[in-house]
Amino acid sequence: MTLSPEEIHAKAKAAFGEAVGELQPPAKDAFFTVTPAKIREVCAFLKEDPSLAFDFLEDVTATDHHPKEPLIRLVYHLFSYRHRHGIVVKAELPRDGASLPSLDPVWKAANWLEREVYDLFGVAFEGHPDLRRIMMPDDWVGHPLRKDYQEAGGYFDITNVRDSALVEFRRMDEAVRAAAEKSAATNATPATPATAPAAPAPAGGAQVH
Amino acid sequence: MGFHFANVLVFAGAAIGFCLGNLLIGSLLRPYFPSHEKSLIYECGELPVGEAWFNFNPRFYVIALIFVIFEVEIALMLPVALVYRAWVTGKGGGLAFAELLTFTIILLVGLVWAWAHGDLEWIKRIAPEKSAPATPAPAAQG
Amino acid sequence: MDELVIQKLGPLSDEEMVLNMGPQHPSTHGVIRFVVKGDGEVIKVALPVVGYLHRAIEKIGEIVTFPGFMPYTDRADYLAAMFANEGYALAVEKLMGLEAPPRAQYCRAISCELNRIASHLISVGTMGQDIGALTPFVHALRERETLNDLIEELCGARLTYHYHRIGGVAFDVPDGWAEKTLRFLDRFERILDEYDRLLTWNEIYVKRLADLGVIPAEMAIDYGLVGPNLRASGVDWDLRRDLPYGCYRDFQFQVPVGKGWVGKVGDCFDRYYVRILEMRESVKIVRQALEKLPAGETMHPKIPKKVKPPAGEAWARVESARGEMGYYVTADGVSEKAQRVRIRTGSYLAMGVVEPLSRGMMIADLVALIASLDVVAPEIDR
Amino acid sequence: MPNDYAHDPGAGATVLTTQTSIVENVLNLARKSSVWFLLFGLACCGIELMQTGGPRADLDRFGSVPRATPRQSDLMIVAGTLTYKMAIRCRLLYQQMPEPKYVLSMGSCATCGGLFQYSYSVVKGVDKIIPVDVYVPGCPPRPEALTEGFMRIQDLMMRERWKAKMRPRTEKRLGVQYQVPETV
Amino acid sequence: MQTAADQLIRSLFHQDPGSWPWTQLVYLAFMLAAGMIMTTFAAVFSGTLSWYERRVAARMQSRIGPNRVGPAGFLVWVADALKLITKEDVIPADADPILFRMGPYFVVTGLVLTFVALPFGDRIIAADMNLGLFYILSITALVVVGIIMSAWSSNSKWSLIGGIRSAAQVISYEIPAGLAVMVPVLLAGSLSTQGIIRAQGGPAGGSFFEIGGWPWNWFLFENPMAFAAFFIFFTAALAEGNRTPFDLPEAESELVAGYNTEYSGMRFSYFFLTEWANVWVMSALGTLLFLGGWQIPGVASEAVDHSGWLVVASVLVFVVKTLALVNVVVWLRWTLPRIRVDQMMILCWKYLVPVAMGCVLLTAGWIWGESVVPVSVISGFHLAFFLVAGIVPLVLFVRQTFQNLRLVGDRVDLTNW
Repeated sequence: MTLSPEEIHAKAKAAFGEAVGELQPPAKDAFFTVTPAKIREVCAFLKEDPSLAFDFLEDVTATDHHPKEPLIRLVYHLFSYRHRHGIVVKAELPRDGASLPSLDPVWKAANWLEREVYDLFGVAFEGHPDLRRIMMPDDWVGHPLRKDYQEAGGYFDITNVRDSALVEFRRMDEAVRAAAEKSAATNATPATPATAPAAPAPAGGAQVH
Repeated sequence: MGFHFANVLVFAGAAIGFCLGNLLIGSLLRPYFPSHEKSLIYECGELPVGEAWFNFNPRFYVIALIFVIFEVEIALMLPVALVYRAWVTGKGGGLAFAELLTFTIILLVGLVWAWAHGDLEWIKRIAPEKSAPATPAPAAQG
Repeated sequence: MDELVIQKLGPLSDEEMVLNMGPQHPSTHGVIRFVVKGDGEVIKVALPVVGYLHRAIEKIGEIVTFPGFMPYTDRADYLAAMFANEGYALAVEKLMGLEAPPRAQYCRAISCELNRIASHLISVGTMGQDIGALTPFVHALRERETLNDLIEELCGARLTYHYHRIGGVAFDVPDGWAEKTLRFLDRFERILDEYDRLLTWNEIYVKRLADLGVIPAEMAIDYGLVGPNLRASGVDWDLRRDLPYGCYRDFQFQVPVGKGWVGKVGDCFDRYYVRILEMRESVKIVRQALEKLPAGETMHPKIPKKVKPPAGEAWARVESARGEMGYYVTADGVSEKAQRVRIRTGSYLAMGVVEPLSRGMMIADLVALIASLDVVAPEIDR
Repeated sequence: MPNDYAHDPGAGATVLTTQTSIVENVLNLARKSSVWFLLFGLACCGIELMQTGGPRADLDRFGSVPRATPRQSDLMIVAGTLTYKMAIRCRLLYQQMPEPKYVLSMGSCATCGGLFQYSYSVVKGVDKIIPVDVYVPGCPPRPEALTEGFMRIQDLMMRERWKAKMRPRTEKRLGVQYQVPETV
Repeated sequence: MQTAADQLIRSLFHQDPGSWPWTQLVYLAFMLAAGMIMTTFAAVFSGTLSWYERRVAARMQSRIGPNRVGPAGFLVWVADALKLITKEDVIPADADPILFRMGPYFVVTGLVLTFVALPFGDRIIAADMNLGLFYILSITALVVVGIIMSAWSSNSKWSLIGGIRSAAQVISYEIPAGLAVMVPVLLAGSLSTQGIIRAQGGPAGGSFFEIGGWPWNWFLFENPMAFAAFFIFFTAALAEGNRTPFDLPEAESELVAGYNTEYSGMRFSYFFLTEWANVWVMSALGTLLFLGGWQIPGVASEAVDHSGWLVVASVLVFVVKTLALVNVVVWLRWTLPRIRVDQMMILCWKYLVPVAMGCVLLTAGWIWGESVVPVSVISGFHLAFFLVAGIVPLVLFVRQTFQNLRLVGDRVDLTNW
């Protein structure tokens, strides 16, 4: 039987009391907040209780609220195929040293979803079987989806700077001229300097229009 | 006879000459810019982990042994096959057929034995690795 | 570089080897890498390594404006860009509290279903190619060309459509387009029959795929599989029918569910054949939609130049070609930019199922398994 | 000065000329008519690359077939967005290709980062890591555009001196050594 | 060829080849010429076939295929060869340098050596060995040795897996191939390739429809066991030639490029050459063993021996039959999926080997039985069996083809070829 968010929240509240916060905006995607330390118990209850039966963990993600409040909110979207109802569960964590229990024992889907949150937000999941970076290379510094993430200047010897094409082309012309002058000086033949700068490798960088 | 098998040698020479000649012509024409990265083993853009020269699984040897047995059988049966029609027309048909039959049946029994013994199974499905006891799955309610 | 994955494989015995399959490999479907620990051809375990196409689309969602993010959703799933468009449009519309006009919804459904056919064509074609049949793939490309022409006439692009906009669709259906589409659909149904004759019921093909990579229904749900992969496991669930969005409640169509046609329910063949059947259903839907196409506007009249939804967060999902695609968009009501855009994709979680399934498979089986899951790299990495 | 090949036309090719001898013509013609490209689709452009090999555009007409291993490829079509994580692999693949080799940068992402140039994980153009011969713009380029770019590669092949191919390739980084094309 | 050389010595130098001291030199020159012709033939044929296969595949896939170089793109293989010659030759540092270089030589040598005993027509054969078939069966193993050598020496895991697959596949399919070959040997009572072809010519002195290479004289329609043996042989030959559906050693979608992953330039082209020329070898073997070889319908083989024009005709007949089989091989390659390695082994050991053994035994029994039945009954049976096993499937096939075309709503379109 499909339950409304209010009924779902009431059941969770009855089972866990203080650990489960109030139901917020009752109109749109309704969510309630759970104490981070209790998240696994609450979620296991939501999955196991036959009238709730949230068998499908749709999504785990996080939001960073950096300049306004020093919080990272974990967002769990749950759904029940059996009863066709959904709920959003949130957990608030401090930005520094964010950590909470992993949901991997409850839903296997949490494994990869939590790895992504760990990689991009730097939230540690206790009891996660395989907590490695997933999107970024292992030696990447920082967690890119945090609001205060500062890009490094590149990766190994690859810069992340690209000059304007005009600047580069001007530099190329300079180089062509310099090379022509150099070859004119060494060869001292009158034929080369006049023709050399004329064609800066026309087919070489040919763009297709 | 000598002519026939001299042919084999000469053909082999021609084949090797063909390969060598093309490579020699190529060596005059082709560029050669060695570099460290170029001489690395290709593995889909990754650096290979370990060598490819590891121990083969013993099942290869079993297949090879079965092969040898049957190949020898073919080698022994071909001369019989060659003269079989002559035997039959020479009124020795029944005997020749019986000989062929006996020989093959012995081998068939061998094949059946290898079959029953499971040696013909190319890949014996390996059992999934048991999860290490050091990390027991916590609260596996799902 | 990332060596942690090699460490995770643990020590190797004499007969074992570590094999990198990907990121450049003909059958990993984009830049995905599998680190295979195997004994000869038999795989002990295959660990997927992803992220080679992580283009930071979610971060860009926080940098650009709401309508400005729409082209990026195209790139989040280039094979089924219409669904990515639609999901984002639905999420922002939900935030703004409005709904696209009926004609726009029909245009959305038509374009999405055509796109589903195009996407599934690539899926079944590459499946054939990975099994070694090279011709069906090119036949799929041939049909896709016609389909691309149709979609191009509709929205001006072949691959990255940017057709669905917040509040409607960009262009109305051009004149004479419906007839062309119907002609194509007639031909396409016959081509699907030929597909069955050429590939589906080929003895070798069936033997290669039957009972391979079986995903039971509980496992599929537990691992968060969606779409055709979920339905192939016998779970009768389709957002279009069960939680209809847009105009889908106006159409009559079946939801194909894996029946174990040649083996167990949820094997690779089921995942393949469910897609073939879904293409047939899509043909039906497009026919009905073209028939019922209502008159009216294709864009909501109240969409402002600067989209600035009220504060809040919305979760919208569509039944994409790769299953449920969810968008989680939050707005603070002040800025024209989203605070957070999250794309929940089917391929990402489908990759999670490879590791448990790969144990005891052979390399050729792994190739078939990946193909049957129909993963596409940008949907995994975003 | 950035240590890369950006905006360096001809960086991938050796010295070009407008005059070739008959033997060079034959060799160049052969090379042009048998361009085997590395099967290497990175992102969206990879699909258009497949379509280009498909029935309508059909790269096989030019005698061009995909090869799965870099050892047998002449042309690397970098089709799609190159991330930092992939860039290292891409460079290794390029380095493992035997000479003579060519690179076609397909799509805006491969050319300069394109739509994704403000993202933290995308290389701003494949010419930051390997020299590129032909850039094909588009997001993604249509098969017709790719075919055109492919024919530009063929033009480039027709204008090569065999001797220049035999010489070890110089480090052609802009401003360090840029060779003037030999003109008539 | 020896007789031709002897004749030349007699007519040109007016010497007796038995006693003339330079005979051996003339022989050597002849052999060398034959060797070079055969090597060139292998190279040219494989090139042509590569072009042909690309064109056919393109038509099957609604494409055009190579059409830029030469007429209808025919010279594309020359371009490929020239390009590969001028391509850099990479030898990985971790590879075994000697074996890595030797592999291609073995492969090409193994291929060219099969041409020693492979006929092209009546008396058009390098050396008509009395052990010809046995020789061909054994010498093809050199190709496998070369493949394993190059696979192992590459030190690449993709190559190695390809090599292992190749080894397992080729040695396994050697057994059914050998057993299937035994059926024509039993029927012909000869191991010489020419002898086997001559045995498929109908009774000497018969009427027009009894002598020569009529289909009902072929070993294919000799008896049901021979019919089965042909398909066993063809399957095994496909496997030994690494052709689809048995192209596991170089399965592109699984093993990148299989055993030749690390090879570039000219060395790679040798594998390329061998693979395609092997198609000729397997098709020619199928032709000579089961399809009547060069026998011209209605002409006794003795008549062919005495006429130059008939020899040319016999070559044509042989080539046409072989190319028909080549066509089938190409057609299979672009239609069928690839089977898996364990299925490949199961197919070989559990199906083909026992059936082939049964074929051999039953054929032996059949021959025994034939010796007691009147000749007219036998030839009548041949005709009837030809109708049942040859004509009926052909008619069904054509019908099915047209039915499929009608279902798709397409037409046969041979324009723009």
